[in-house]
Amino acid sequence: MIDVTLQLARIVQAMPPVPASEVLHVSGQWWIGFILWCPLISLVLCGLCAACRVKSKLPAWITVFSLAISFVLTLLLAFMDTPPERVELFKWINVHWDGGSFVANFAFYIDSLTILWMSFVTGLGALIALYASEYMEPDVGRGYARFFAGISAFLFAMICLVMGDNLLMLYLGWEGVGFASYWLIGYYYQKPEAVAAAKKAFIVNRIGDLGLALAIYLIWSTFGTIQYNELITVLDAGTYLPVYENWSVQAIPYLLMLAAFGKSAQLPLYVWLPDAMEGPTPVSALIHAATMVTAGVYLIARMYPFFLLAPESLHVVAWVGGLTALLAATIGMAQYDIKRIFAYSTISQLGYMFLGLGVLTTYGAAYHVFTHAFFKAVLFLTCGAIMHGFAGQLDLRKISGLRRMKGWRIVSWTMFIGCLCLAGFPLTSGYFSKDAILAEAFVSQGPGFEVLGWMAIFTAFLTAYYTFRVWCRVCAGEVRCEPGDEHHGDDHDAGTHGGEFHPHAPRFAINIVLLLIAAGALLAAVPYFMGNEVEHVAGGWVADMVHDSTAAEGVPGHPEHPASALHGAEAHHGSILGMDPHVAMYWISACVGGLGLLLAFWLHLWRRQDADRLRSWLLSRFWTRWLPVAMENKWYVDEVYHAFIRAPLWLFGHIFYAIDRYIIDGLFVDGTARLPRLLARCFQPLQNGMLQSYAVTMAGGAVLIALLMLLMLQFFTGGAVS
Amino acid sequence: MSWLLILLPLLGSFVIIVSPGRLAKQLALVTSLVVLGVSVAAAFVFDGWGRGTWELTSSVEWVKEWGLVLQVGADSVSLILVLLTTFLMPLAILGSFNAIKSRTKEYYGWLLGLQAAMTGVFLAQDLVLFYVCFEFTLVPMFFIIAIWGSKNRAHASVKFLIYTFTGSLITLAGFLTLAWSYAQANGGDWSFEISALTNHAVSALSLHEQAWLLLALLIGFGVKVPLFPVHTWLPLAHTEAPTAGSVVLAGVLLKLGTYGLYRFVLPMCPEAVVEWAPFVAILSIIGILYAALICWVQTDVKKLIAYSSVSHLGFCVLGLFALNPMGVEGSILYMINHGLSTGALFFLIGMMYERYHTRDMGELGGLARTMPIWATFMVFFVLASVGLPGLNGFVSEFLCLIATFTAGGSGAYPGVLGPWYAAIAALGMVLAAMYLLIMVGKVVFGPTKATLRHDEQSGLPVDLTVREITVLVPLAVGCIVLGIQPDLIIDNTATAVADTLAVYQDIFEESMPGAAAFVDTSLPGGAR
Amino acid sequence: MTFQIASEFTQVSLAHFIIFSALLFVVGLVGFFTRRNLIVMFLCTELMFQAALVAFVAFGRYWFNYSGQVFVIFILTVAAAEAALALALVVLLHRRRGSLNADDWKELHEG
Amino acid sequence: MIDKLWFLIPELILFAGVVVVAILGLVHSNRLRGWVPWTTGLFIVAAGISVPLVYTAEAMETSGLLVPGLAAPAGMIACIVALGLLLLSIGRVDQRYELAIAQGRAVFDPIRATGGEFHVFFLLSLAGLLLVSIANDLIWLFLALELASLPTYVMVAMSRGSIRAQEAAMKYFFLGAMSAAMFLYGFALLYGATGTLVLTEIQASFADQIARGELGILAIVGMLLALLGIGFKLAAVPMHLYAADVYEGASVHVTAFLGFVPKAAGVIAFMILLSTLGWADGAGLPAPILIMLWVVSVLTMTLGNIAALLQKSVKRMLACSSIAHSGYLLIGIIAGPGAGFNAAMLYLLIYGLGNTTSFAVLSSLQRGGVELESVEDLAGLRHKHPWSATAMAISAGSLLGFPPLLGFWGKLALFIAGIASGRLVLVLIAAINSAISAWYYLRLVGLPLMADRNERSEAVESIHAPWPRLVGLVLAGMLVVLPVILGLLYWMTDVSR
Repeated sequence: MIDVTLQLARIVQAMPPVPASEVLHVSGQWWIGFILWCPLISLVLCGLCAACRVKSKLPAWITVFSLAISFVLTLLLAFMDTPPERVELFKWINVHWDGGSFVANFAFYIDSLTILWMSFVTGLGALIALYASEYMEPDVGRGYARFFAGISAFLFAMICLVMGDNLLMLYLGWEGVGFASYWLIGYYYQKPEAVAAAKKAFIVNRIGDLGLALAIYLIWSTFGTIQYNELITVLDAGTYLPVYENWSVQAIPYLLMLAAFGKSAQLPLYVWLPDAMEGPTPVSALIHAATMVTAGVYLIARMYPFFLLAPESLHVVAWVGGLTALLAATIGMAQYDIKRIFAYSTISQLGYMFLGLGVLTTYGAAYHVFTHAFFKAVLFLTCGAIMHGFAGQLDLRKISGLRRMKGWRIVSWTMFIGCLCLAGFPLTSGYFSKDAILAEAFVSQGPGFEVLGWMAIFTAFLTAYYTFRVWCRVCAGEVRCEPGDEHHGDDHDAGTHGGEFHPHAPRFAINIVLLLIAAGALLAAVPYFMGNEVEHVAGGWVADMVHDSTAAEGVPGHPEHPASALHGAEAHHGSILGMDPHVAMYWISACVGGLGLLLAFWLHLWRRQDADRLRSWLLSRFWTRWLPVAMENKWYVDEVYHAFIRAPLWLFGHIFYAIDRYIIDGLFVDGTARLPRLLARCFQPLQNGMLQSYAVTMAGGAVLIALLMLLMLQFFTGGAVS
Repeated sequence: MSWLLILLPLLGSFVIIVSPGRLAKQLALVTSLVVLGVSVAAAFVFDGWGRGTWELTSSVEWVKEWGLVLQVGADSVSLILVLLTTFLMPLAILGSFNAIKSRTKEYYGWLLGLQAAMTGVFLAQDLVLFYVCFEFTLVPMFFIIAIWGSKNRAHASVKFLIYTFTGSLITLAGFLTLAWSYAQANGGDWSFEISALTNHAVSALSLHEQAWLLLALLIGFGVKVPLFPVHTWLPLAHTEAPTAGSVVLAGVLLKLGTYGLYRFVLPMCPEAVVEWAPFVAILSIIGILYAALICWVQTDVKKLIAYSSVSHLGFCVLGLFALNPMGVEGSILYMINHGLSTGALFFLIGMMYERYHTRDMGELGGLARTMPIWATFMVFFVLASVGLPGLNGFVSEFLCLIATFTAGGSGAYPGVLGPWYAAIAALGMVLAAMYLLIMVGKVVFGPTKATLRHDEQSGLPVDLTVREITVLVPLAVGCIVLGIQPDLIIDNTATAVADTLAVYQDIFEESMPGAAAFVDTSLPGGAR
Repeated sequence: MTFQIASEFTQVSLAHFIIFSALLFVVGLVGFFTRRNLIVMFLCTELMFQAALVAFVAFGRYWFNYSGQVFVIFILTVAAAEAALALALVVLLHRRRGSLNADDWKELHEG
Repeated sequence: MIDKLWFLIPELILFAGVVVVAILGLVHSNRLRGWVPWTTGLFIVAAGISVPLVYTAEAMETSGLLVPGLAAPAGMIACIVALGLLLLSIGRVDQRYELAIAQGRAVFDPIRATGGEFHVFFLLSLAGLLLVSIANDLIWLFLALELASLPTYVMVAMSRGSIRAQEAAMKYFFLGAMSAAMFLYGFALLYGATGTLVLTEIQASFADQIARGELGILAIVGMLLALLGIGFKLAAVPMHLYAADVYEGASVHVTAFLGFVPKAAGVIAFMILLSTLGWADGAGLPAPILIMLWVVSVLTMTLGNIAALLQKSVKRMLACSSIAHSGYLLIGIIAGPGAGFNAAMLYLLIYGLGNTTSFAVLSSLQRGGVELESVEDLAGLRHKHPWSATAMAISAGSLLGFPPLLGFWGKLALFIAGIASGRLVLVLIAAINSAISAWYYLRLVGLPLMADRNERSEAVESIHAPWPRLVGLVLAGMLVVLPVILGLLYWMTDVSR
């Protein structure tokens, strides 16, 4: 219990907060707004195209063009290298009253973290839109414009999320991307699975949004503002008052966590992401792999100071991340649908990122977000190309030897690059970014962090295995394929020309995008070696970017990094097997990755029958039978949710409806309404038509009234007549 | 001008009754457009924007012995609600052009009569005039449901009328008791002027008396809102009412209840409100969750939307009883927003019903394919209703909830609710997404049902006509504009709301000294 | 008081008259309830009127003014008018149904 | 004494009318006989005009009446409503016989014709009502009440040839006689308690007794008996049992009359009698009487309303509704002189207009030459008679007290008066009763305006004479428009003037 008066005295004495204008220069760079407006304009134009039933690729070009402009502007912003900056666009919600106000304007808050995120969001957005211009070709004139409108809407929302100046802008983007995701997952709206998946995504995300909303309420109650710059000022000055006893500050990180776990598909809210693969593949690549799902990481990075107020919350983040990574990897191992495997892999990699956040390396998490965006995009896009070419076939048992087919070389080799990165093959981008996280798990002190570290290493092994399981099955081996039975587009019959199936290989747009992004995936290792303008901080350009932002305290080596604060700036190194974790980790993860890769090559390329044999061996043992079954059935998490959340609520719905109809309406309302009638029936026999009966009743009634009068008189006046 | 707003629709209604039937709809549309014009003009000459004053006032002496003076006038809040009414009415009329084929004269006559009554409620400055208009709204609605409704219309209309009539009679008794108390204090001079009675109620009534007054008012307005557990007339009435009836019912009539809470309950019995706000809040929260879960298991689309109104209005009441400016502003916004988005949803369902003659989700499906324009609007308004940021529903819901959350009582933001109220109510957000998206998934998306036949006799094309689009576009524009510029309403009503809440500041300051001062000095939010 | 001459032992006071009139009223009332013949029933109402009449006379004597007696004259007149009406009605009813039993007339009823 | 006679001018006009009409009704010429209702109307108008001229405020001040303000409003209300009642009976009185004569199927026989007599009794009863309002002693009050009710017995008996009318008359008469004996006995006890018959002196005596704190049991019992007996005229519980049967049995134009004139006489008699006992020097009613009235009021409105819910016959339904309205009227009476009596008088007028409207509509319709019986007969009335259907709906709305119709303002006045006299619970019960009454009044709104026609109602047609229909429409119009001049109505019915 905080002594309120003391607190008040402290607050009154505290320095008034520094006006915002002194910390941040509110510049009027007129073109900054266009980063946001471009997708919006594109959205409107695509909408118009849809309304006018444009039968050309116009919407795609509009989108690609406008996203490209956004990207260029973002780069411009990055090169200007400005200090944190606020750009106000227009007023949104302002409630002022005597003694306070609630302000949330449409404004940008631009620091290096923003730019880091914006760079890959807009860049990949433009590229994937280009890819989709070809991928969605069969739908020209039908859903084409709708699709690109969705992409534009997504980018608009994502930019709001990343660039927003306050938590409400973030919330706008947060729900906006959720909606865009709903829109695009449900793109094939005639497919019940797609509709269900879209719905599930939106609803599960809403649960996360609930956490964000509550966090915003709590932050505003405690700090009196939701603008980042002011929040940081108040936080630094320590002039906030935990309104609700002392739990308000402690609760903020947990609520934010709920939001982040929803959006970034972590335990226990990850279930929507695999289903979201019902959407067109470019959507999976852009939204459900590269950008949107990293919003949770962004949120925690952005609000890192709040997590540091309650450091235990970070331990939770770490554990949830680690467990999710492991769980998703085990499920991914046992799936046959390529896209699903990559979906689980995304969940798993996101788990790494949260692990990174939890073990106090925002830089590691951010770097992994950055690299993951590229290589996972590549993987999904190659998936898309396969799907596009094989009429929706995604079962890795049904396609083989892709790299030897005509026109599929670029696809299979870019996929190989993506797989290498994902598996953390030495010297690829994924290798460095994963190391930054894994090593820090051994450095940071926390409950069971070492176990967590080893778990993550084991997960890395699984990752390498399932990644190359896909590649070996699909791209290598004998040449064989069966077309899928699904058609994309509304209901056109692409690919099946008169019974004989010809896979159609990707053309220019898809190939060029694949090459560009694959190059990006490889080059994403470069920032690790460049930059480092800041002292004490290793990790290159990304570390610099994070260091200049609100998440700076999570960068190892930062003077206010909790570990540094504890042990001094230099002495934050822990150890793994008696070595410096960062050094050791290079070797360990290289070995582990290599092992996984070899296992995959063995089971799925060289001796494919061994894989089946292993499976049937596992199935035949009573003690191990559950393992493959459970893994293939995704550990029955969906079923558990259905049984423990959805079904009870549904039941409650029915019970309440019954209560509403029969008890509240039937018994109380209609029953009350029936009372007068019932009463009337009691009195009706008096009206029997007999003259003398009336006379008796009248006289009797008179006597009754007289008696009643006496009784009431007794009651009211105690019997005194007058 | 205020009188013009009330009397013009009445005049129009009269003209329609005496003119030939085939002109009825055109006449009605023209009248409502003229009224819209007048209301817009009124908004321009209105001087009370951003100030708490009553403008456009005018009064007519009536019965001196009872102190009956017919007084009208508008402050910013009422004028905004009047604008909502005049804005929705042409759309409601335009939306019924095809649906109403029998007894058109009476139909449009009643609609305009309804408009007059609703406008009267918002403009009344005199309790008796308020009550008369408040009650009279029931009559046109009763006829509209009973004559042009669907199968179970007789039961629905009678239930609607008697339920709300009963509630408001008790409110009337409360009003009269208050007026009597005023008369006693003023040497037997009766007055029904709202401001005079409000001042009297605040200054002269004891906590006990205020509590009784609160109860009386709450019964009448609570039925109208409708608050759980007196909501059961609403789903029935909505389901049976013709489209325009549902639109006006959801759009404006329910707002009479919340307006009543805002105009009478909050200012008249502040001490009792402070005492009982948690109770009302709990009722609203139960309503939010309970109705949302019921929505989930509905098969009739219209009934679903009807129950969703119960759920949504719960937020509105919650905001009011947060007793701080954010909540009340949020609540006022909610009144408007719910009118726009739910009104539009009822329009959309009506348009679909005219074509397919079913509202059963089991029979509908995949309408996005056959009616893409309709489907687009449907999804849009569902999102507005769900509270997607950027659209209107979000702002109001957010403000109501954050206000409830912060109204915790210890320290900076005084109030009697608190985080738990908001946290539980916020579950309604999740549930809203659930039931609305399930509905959309079943009706708009999915495979097109082969059994679904478009009725050729309806005289309507498969997708929406220009007329129908004309009905929906203004609503959609409204949703977007209020979604990104809620300040249009917030700024303009801020002072009026502050005046209403001033009395609470005193109460809280008494019970929690030093509470408000804290915000001024220390927080950036308080610094401006 | 003039009544005191009746007997030395039986002092007839106001109370006696009131009780008598009340009894008369009750007798009329009970007769009205129990007798089925319309004419007898009418006579019973007349009995009730006479009860009031007795009371008026007694009270007039008690208060020593003539108001009560004046009222009695009017009561007699009204009773006569009622009797005329009653007889006309009885004749009419008897013509319609050939019976004067009150229980025969119960066409108008409910329940 | 001269003053008193001067006061009788309105009644004398009515008595003159009685003579003229009685003679006119026996004339062989069909055309002259056709003038009977109009002549009656003329005398009613004349009486109505004379009322405000005779009962001026100055004249009343010196009148020595107990409640001097009652006469003018009562007279005006009575004459206005009576005019409506008269007009709605045109074409109904002696309907078949007059039709047969007009068609040449019968010749005029003064013995068989009852048209003249109906109007004679109409005027006599009306005169009785007017006399009640200027009663200054108990004899007068008794005679006036009898004058108001005796003619109605005859009117019921001869209203139509049906055996049901005679049964109704029988019940009405016998129970009426019993109630008359009851209040007469009550009067006797009041005389016994005070020693005088003059109302002002009775009041003085009671005031004296109350001041000395020795208000005897005699006074209370007397007042109780008197009120219960007069309650018969009001159809107040428990003296209400006759109402439904009699209203159903009598012909519709007589029912309409029964619904207003005896009730008005009863209300006014209540006011006068109660003024002797209560409200002197700012005090209220003695507790026993107050309690008794309170109980009677609650029971009357409640039993009336719930009984109406079950009715299938229109007239029975309206009978029950009129019982309920007596209960509402008692609120005003309980509230006492000033606001309460004013409200009761205003309500009397408004109820009279509303009730007359609905009976006028019923009177204008027939089915196979017989008046309407079942509520269902009104179903789909709008198809053939849209305006009558509307008038019916408006009258039902007004009786229900739905704003902005006239009925609402009457109820508002009563509620205000009730609350101002501290009877909040009573007002709440009345409010709930209003809500209950909505069930059956809505049937009168819904059936004519919304329901489809059924087999029975297809045969419904309007009667030959246009006047009942016209009265219905005009009165319905008034129910809508009169709230505009509510102030004038209020002034007109102001008792405390």
